[in-house]
Amino acid sequence: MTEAECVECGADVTLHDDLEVGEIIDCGTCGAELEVVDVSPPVLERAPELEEDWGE
Amino acid sequence: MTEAECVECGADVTLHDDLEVGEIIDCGTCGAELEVVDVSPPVLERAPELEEDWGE
Amino acid sequence: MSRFTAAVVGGSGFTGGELLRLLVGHPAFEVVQATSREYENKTVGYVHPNLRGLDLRFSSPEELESVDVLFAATPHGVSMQHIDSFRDAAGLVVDLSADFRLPEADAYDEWYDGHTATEHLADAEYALPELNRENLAGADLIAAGGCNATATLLAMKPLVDAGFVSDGDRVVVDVKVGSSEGGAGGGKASSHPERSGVVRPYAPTGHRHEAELEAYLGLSTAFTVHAVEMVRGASATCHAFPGGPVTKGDLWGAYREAYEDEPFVDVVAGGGGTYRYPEPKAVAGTNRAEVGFALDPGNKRVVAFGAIDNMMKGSAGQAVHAANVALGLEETTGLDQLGLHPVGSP
Amino acid sequence: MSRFTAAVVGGSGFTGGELLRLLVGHPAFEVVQATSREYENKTVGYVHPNLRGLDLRFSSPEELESVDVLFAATPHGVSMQHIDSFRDAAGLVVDLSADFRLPEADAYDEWYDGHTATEHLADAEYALPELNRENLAGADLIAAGGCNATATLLAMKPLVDAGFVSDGDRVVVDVKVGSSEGGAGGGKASSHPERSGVVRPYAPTGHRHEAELEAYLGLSTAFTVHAVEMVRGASATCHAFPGGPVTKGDLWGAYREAYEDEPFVDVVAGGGGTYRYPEPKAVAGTNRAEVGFALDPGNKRVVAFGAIDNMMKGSAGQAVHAANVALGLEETTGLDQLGLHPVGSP
Amino acid sequence: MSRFTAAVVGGSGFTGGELLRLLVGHPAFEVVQATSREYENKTVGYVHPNLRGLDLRFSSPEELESVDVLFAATPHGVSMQHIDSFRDAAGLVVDLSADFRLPEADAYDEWYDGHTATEHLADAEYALPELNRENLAGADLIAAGGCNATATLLAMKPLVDAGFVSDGDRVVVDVKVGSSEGGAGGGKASSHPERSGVVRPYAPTGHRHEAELEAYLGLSTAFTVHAVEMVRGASATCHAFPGGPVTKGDLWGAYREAYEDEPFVDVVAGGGGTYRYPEPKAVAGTNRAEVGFALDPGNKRVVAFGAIDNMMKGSAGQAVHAANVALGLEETTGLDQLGLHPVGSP
Amino acid sequence: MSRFTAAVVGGSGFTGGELLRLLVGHPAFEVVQATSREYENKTVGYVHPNLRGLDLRFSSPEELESVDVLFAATPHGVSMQHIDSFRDAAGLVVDLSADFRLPEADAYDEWYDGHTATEHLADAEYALPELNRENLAGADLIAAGGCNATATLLAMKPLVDAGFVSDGDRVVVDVKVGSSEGGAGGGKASSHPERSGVVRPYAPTGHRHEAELEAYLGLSTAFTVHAVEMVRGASATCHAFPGGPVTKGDLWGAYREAYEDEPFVDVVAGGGGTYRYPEPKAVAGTNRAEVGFALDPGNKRVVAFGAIDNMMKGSAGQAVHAANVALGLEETTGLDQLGLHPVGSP
Ligand SMILES: NC(=O)c1ccc[n+]([C@@H]2O[C@H](COP(=O)([O-])OP(=O)(O)OC[C@H]3O[C@@H](n4cnc5c(N)ncnc54)[C@H](OP(=O)(O)O)[C@@H]3O)[C@@H](O)[C@H]2O)c1
Ligand SMILES: NC(=O)c1ccc[n+]([C@@H]2O[C@H](COP(=O)([O-])OP(=O)(O)OC[C@H]3O[C@@H](n4cnc5c(N)ncnc54)[C@H](OP(=O)(O)O)[C@@H]3O)[C@@H](O)[C@H]2O)c1
Ligand SMILES: NC(=O)c1ccc[n+]([C@@H]2O[C@H](COP(=O)([O-])OP(=O)(O)OC[C@H]3O[C@@H](n4cnc5c(N)ncnc54)[C@H](OP(=O)(O)O)[C@@H]3O)[C@@H](O)[C@H]2O)c1
Ligand SMILES: NC(=O)c1ccc[n+]([C@@H]2O[C@H](COP(=O)([O-])OP(=O)(O)OC[C@H]3O[C@@H](n4cnc5c(N)ncnc54)[C@H](OP(=O)(O)O)[C@@H]3O)[C@@H](O)[C@H]2O)c1
Ligand SMILES: [Zn+2]
Ligand SMILES: [Zn+2]
Repeated sequence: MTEAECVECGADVTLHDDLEVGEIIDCGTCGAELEVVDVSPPVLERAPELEEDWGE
Repeated sequence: MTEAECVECGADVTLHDDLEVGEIIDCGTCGAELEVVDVSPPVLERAPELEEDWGE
Repeated sequence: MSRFTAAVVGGSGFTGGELLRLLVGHPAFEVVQATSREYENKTVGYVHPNLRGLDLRFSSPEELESVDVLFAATPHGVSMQHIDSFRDAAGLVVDLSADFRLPEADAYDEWYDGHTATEHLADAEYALPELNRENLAGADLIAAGGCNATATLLAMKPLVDAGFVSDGDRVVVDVKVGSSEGGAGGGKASSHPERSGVVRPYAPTGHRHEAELEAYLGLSTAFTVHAVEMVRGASATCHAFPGGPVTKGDLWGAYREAYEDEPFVDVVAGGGGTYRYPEPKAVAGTNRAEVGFALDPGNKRVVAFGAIDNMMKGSAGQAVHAANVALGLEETTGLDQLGLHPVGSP
Repeated sequence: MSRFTAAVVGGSGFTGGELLRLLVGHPAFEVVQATSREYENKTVGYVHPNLRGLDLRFSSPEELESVDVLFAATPHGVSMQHIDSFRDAAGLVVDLSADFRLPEADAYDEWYDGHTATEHLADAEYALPELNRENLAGADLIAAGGCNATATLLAMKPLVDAGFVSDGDRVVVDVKVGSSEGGAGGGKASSHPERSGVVRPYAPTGHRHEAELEAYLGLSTAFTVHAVEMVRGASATCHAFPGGPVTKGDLWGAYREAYEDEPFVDVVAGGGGTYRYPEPKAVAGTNRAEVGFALDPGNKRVVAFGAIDNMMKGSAGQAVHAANVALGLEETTGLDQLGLHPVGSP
Repeated sequence: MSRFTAAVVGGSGFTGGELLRLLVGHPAFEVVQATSREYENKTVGYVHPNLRGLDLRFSSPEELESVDVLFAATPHGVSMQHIDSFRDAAGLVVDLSADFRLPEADAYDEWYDGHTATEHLADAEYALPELNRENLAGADLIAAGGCNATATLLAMKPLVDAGFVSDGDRVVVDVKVGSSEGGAGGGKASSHPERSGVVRPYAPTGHRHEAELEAYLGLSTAFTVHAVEMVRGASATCHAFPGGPVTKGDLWGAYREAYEDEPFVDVVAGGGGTYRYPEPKAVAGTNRAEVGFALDPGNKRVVAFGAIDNMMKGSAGQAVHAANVALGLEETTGLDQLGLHPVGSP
Repeated sequence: MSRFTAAVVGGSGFTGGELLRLLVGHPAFEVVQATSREYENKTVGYVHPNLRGLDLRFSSPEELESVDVLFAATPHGVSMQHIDSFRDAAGLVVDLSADFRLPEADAYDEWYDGHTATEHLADAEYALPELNRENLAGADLIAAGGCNATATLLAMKPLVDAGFVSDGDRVVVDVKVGSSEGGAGGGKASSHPERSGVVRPYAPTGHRHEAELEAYLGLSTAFTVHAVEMVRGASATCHAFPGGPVTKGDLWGAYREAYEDEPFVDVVAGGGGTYRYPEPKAVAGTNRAEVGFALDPGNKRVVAFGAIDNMMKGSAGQAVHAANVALGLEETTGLDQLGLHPVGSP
């Protein structure tokens, strides 16, 4: 298992072994959705957010 | 029918004929509860409030 | 009374259904079309059980009838795209979306995803008669306000008009809304088990309705919107800090000044009984607004409240009200629904 | 249109408030009095926030005005006691309590605490026009039905009329009702924390409305009433076991026969969409009833449904409807409110 | 205490979440896997906010870990399809779906869409210990009951055991359920605005749980299920008509006989206070059942009530209870949650 | 583990019931007395249906047993009056009312109706361990915080500790609470029909909990409290305007610093999925708090959120937590309840 730093809150995020580019995982601390943009070494970015659409 | 001024919001309050000292009426405009403290001429005062008791 | 034909584009949605309810009971309107792509050819009552009695079927928005008034109750962006055909089909277009709410094209770049029909912006009038009555008569493009913006505008207008709050001042607006604000298409977070009983900060910051407050009251607001357990209703609590001293009498004066002649606004500010301040459930199903205030001398704060039905005064009711004004009808025509008491969580 | 003066005794209660809402919006009525002992001299809007606009104060029931129609919305036993003064004050008395609902004095001994004004029983007409229209014209004492009884009567009447269910048959009636049925005076069990979210068998057996079913449909029913989470609404699910074979077509025939000319009854029985069977929330705030059925061939069962707003079709609306008939007005006058969609738990 | 490893297939669903909640707090279990296709690699807390503290991510159901106990909380049909791999992965499989609930393959043809793994049916034990405790010890395939069936079985069992109701008798079962029964995937009718405040006959006739009543109590039932306003809870009101005379004492005897040694069943039948009969909100979040009865001598009827949390005693709690029995653990281990008072609409 | 005897004065009330629920499941406590004047000699289960299993009857508060810990859950003013006999009866008194919450007698004159037992004030420790852990060990008089204050204190503490908000700054606190806050004795405004579905400004200004914020964080707050539709839950939205620039990283740092070792506090601030910010329903029934924040750069605002169960973390849970600390027990003992998912409006 490897780790990477969450870009949102700075916590360590444990990564599973067969990590693939494009996968989305959530940070266990802040819950941010993170996209894997590179695997060796692992690099995470904030994934584009999918907001609930509230019309009003 | 006589009228008196609401001490809370300044609106005119229509008073019924057989007004008695101690009666409580509400202002038709602001809803304040007003106590009749004199009848001729009529004088109104804000009645002591009965709050819902929220313990917390 | 003169009679007008009307069409509702987006008639299967929530505010579209409200438009239909209002127009069906309106003595001056005759509904000739309600569109839906998903429910084409189904009866209106299939979707809206309260309109089972109505003998009308949904038709495609691709084939618009020619009418006196076209109401559009479609998601943001749709009216922009179809505004030419809407205006071809009808002399008066009343749009419930945000597409023509803001006066400046720039504002759409800042708050929305830009604007693709900017040439119509100058024609558009903001629907809220309490703010813009004088410009509605004879208008031919009307934009109904946002529901949270409407609750806030009505709550704050007297304070701005009376000069108690002014330009530089920052007002905190804490809004509570019902689930119908999300429209009929709701996703997972809108499912009953997940959405029930929440106090959920769904728009903690950056709410688009700040733009309407800026545009129509010149007010800087810091908005936070919470989803709470109700279907209908928007309630704005506005925390304002006037520069100088203000009394209860001043406040009563300001609110009376603003609303004593308004047919749809009640001032509710601390009387007796159970209902002492504005509450959305008291106005659910109606075009009424309750506004009010409380004075907090210790904090030099005025708390202003506005409570409406988001789909009525906050959208479809406001739209019909504005159309009444635009067409020269008595303002309250077709809008005399009374609220219910008691009522649960409407 | 002829105009009538009206008084509401018990105007501060729940159904009294509904009467006021209806009469205020009714073109043929003028409300001249609303009584309350507790709120004497307070404005009607103090108690009923939806009627803030009304310029009327509660007065004492001791001093009744002389009016054309007196509506009484008082607890059981009160009308009995005051019926002479009520009838002195008004040519037409419409009572919402159970005091004049049953035709026979004996029934009051069996189901209630006896009757103290039995001499008026013969004058009283049961208010539900769908059952008793022909006797209402010109009546001068009218008794509005019980809300659970009304929902059940409307659901079952077509089955009885068509002969699918008859005398000896035992029908199980499982009712679900909202909290407004308990009236404004609720005790501890009606407090919000205790009453919220319940499915509470509050009248598991021996419900008094069985007497109305017996009296007006000749039907033996085994009633169980549950309090559920809503404020307005009564929904009756009637499990009937016809002696012989019945088809869906037969059932549609029976319900259509019973209700196709009725202005306030919709038959809703298994169509498409979300609202396939009667639901109280679709009729909340209105005088409408939804009735329907489902066929269970495996169990040789017909399930009949009736959904109403307990305070409207189940009480105040029914009362005004009956008064319209009695006074020779168009039946639907003042009763054209439409339900809301979407709506939460009204 | 011996410890067992556990996996939850369908861990992102509603009952899967309940299984996780129970197993995480269970001293004899260690959760090593929770599957979800949609949320693969996301933390369990992403879906279940009450389990934020849990350090576990969803993994694919394609790659099952080898465990002592595999719990499956998947929609009908899934377990049937994967039963071989489930049983390969674990010595004990506990399935929450209907796939192994009925003893006979024929019944699946009648009530469901047939069965594709009939060779396992003979191995399956029905999970409800109150009915089937003696066969659970050492079982290696367990099928948790249906939630409506469970509420009904518990309510009726004492009447059947005591001989008050028997074979030929037709019992009317009128059920009220919360929205979590529909699972996490809900569609339009489950959206908050449409689902709120309903009394909606969602399964008016022909409910599949009739099959379980037939299979495990030998009872013919005429089921009708209503969706009502709550998220958790199933409440069954059973209207039974015993052949001969029955007294309250007889009924107390029957219920006490059935349940006095049962750790999870309380008999609640007409005492004092606010909570006199079984109510689902009193048991929400727990594995408890409240059962009770009322006697209606006039109608020769017994009304039997059963109230449970559909996801707990009606599913995940029952599953863990059965696993405890099967594994030789103290029955109540990990299942000692108490209900809440007051509580709204849980 | 050492064991302690406990008494609950006010055991028939809402927070008294919660204390009983917690103590009954707590391995270190044995409940020997629960008082109620109204329900003297009735079983605890008569009032609290979730505690039907408990073999204990209410007794009079006039005859207190001698115990290790006495918990008082009585209305304001009662503990003040009886504090001498409470302290005679028990070595440790934990009071849930406001009577010993504020350090200075003066504050009682300002915010309450004065204080009649000021000699005990110096002994009292504020119960919230996140603020006052170091002073609780060995305390013999503990005062549980106000529920709205607790939600706010937990939300704001990290901002104060990190220096983002300081003394002179005015923070707007907009609170939403459930009906259980009013206690079991509720009047008319708390009846189900009137209280359902509200967004009701019940304490628009001048809320007494401002005093606790001042006392324990040195913070000036402008409080407004709204009753909303739920039974359990308090949610504080705090609008703060830091003097200088703050980043999301700064905020995460501050909250992590404050709470990473706290067993009962989760930071929830804008992740993915449905539950992105603190929500009271996720912690209902538990001693957990969710806190979080959102950054509004445009308005130079930080919105801080705190969500708790008013009767648990906001009262009875906090009390037991503090007692654990005072008695040297593991802090989480008896407080490991998990929240429910999904759950409606608990
Ligand atoms: N809900 C509120 O409280 C509220 C308050 C204020 C303002 N508004 C505004 O009112 C508008 C409607 O909101 P709503 O809540 O009623 O939404 P909704 O329930 O989702 O309904 C949207 C309607 O638009 C139709 N529609 C969607 N896309 C379309 C397209 N491309 N062309 C034609 N018709 C289309 C839909 O029907 P088909 O897809 O079947 O065609 C449906 O009838 C939105 O702009 C919203 O911002 C809503
Ligand atoms: N609620 C329903 O859904 C429903 C449905 C069908 C039928 N009903 C029937 O309608 C009647 C009223 O029910 P409700 O729910 O409206 O009751 P409610 O809310 O309790 O109101 C009762 C009203 O009667 C007045 N009142 C009480 N005792 C009186 C007396 N001795 N003399 C004069 N006035 C008196 C009360 O005002 P003061 O005490 O201030 O004078 C109040 O205005 C009942 O008979 C009920 O059975 C109700
Ligand atoms: N809800 C209740 O009250 C209740 C009561 C009694 C019994 N039950 C039974 O319990 C079972 C689960 O119900 P629920 O309400 O928890 O359903 P749910 O919320 O819809 O959850 C279904 C779960 O199954 C997974 N899943 C779906 N299709 C799958 C497949 N083909 N292979 C593997 N996993 C699959 C889903 O996750 P992914 O799609 O992400 O893999 C999800 O985790 C059902 O059989 C139901 O009848 C439910
Ligand atoms: N509810 C909340 O969410 C909450 C949150 C934080 C703090 N609190 C505080 O906790 C305390 C209790 O609140 P609650 O909501 O649980 O109140 P409650 O439900 O009204 O209960 C009050 C209890 O006190 C007893 N009691 C009343 N007067 C008494 C007296 N003079 N002597 C002895 N016992 C008396 C009552 O029983 P009998 O009358 O039968 O004796 C009852 O058991 C209050 O101080 C409140 O401010 C409550
Ligand atoms: Zn993170
Ligand atoms: Zn006034």
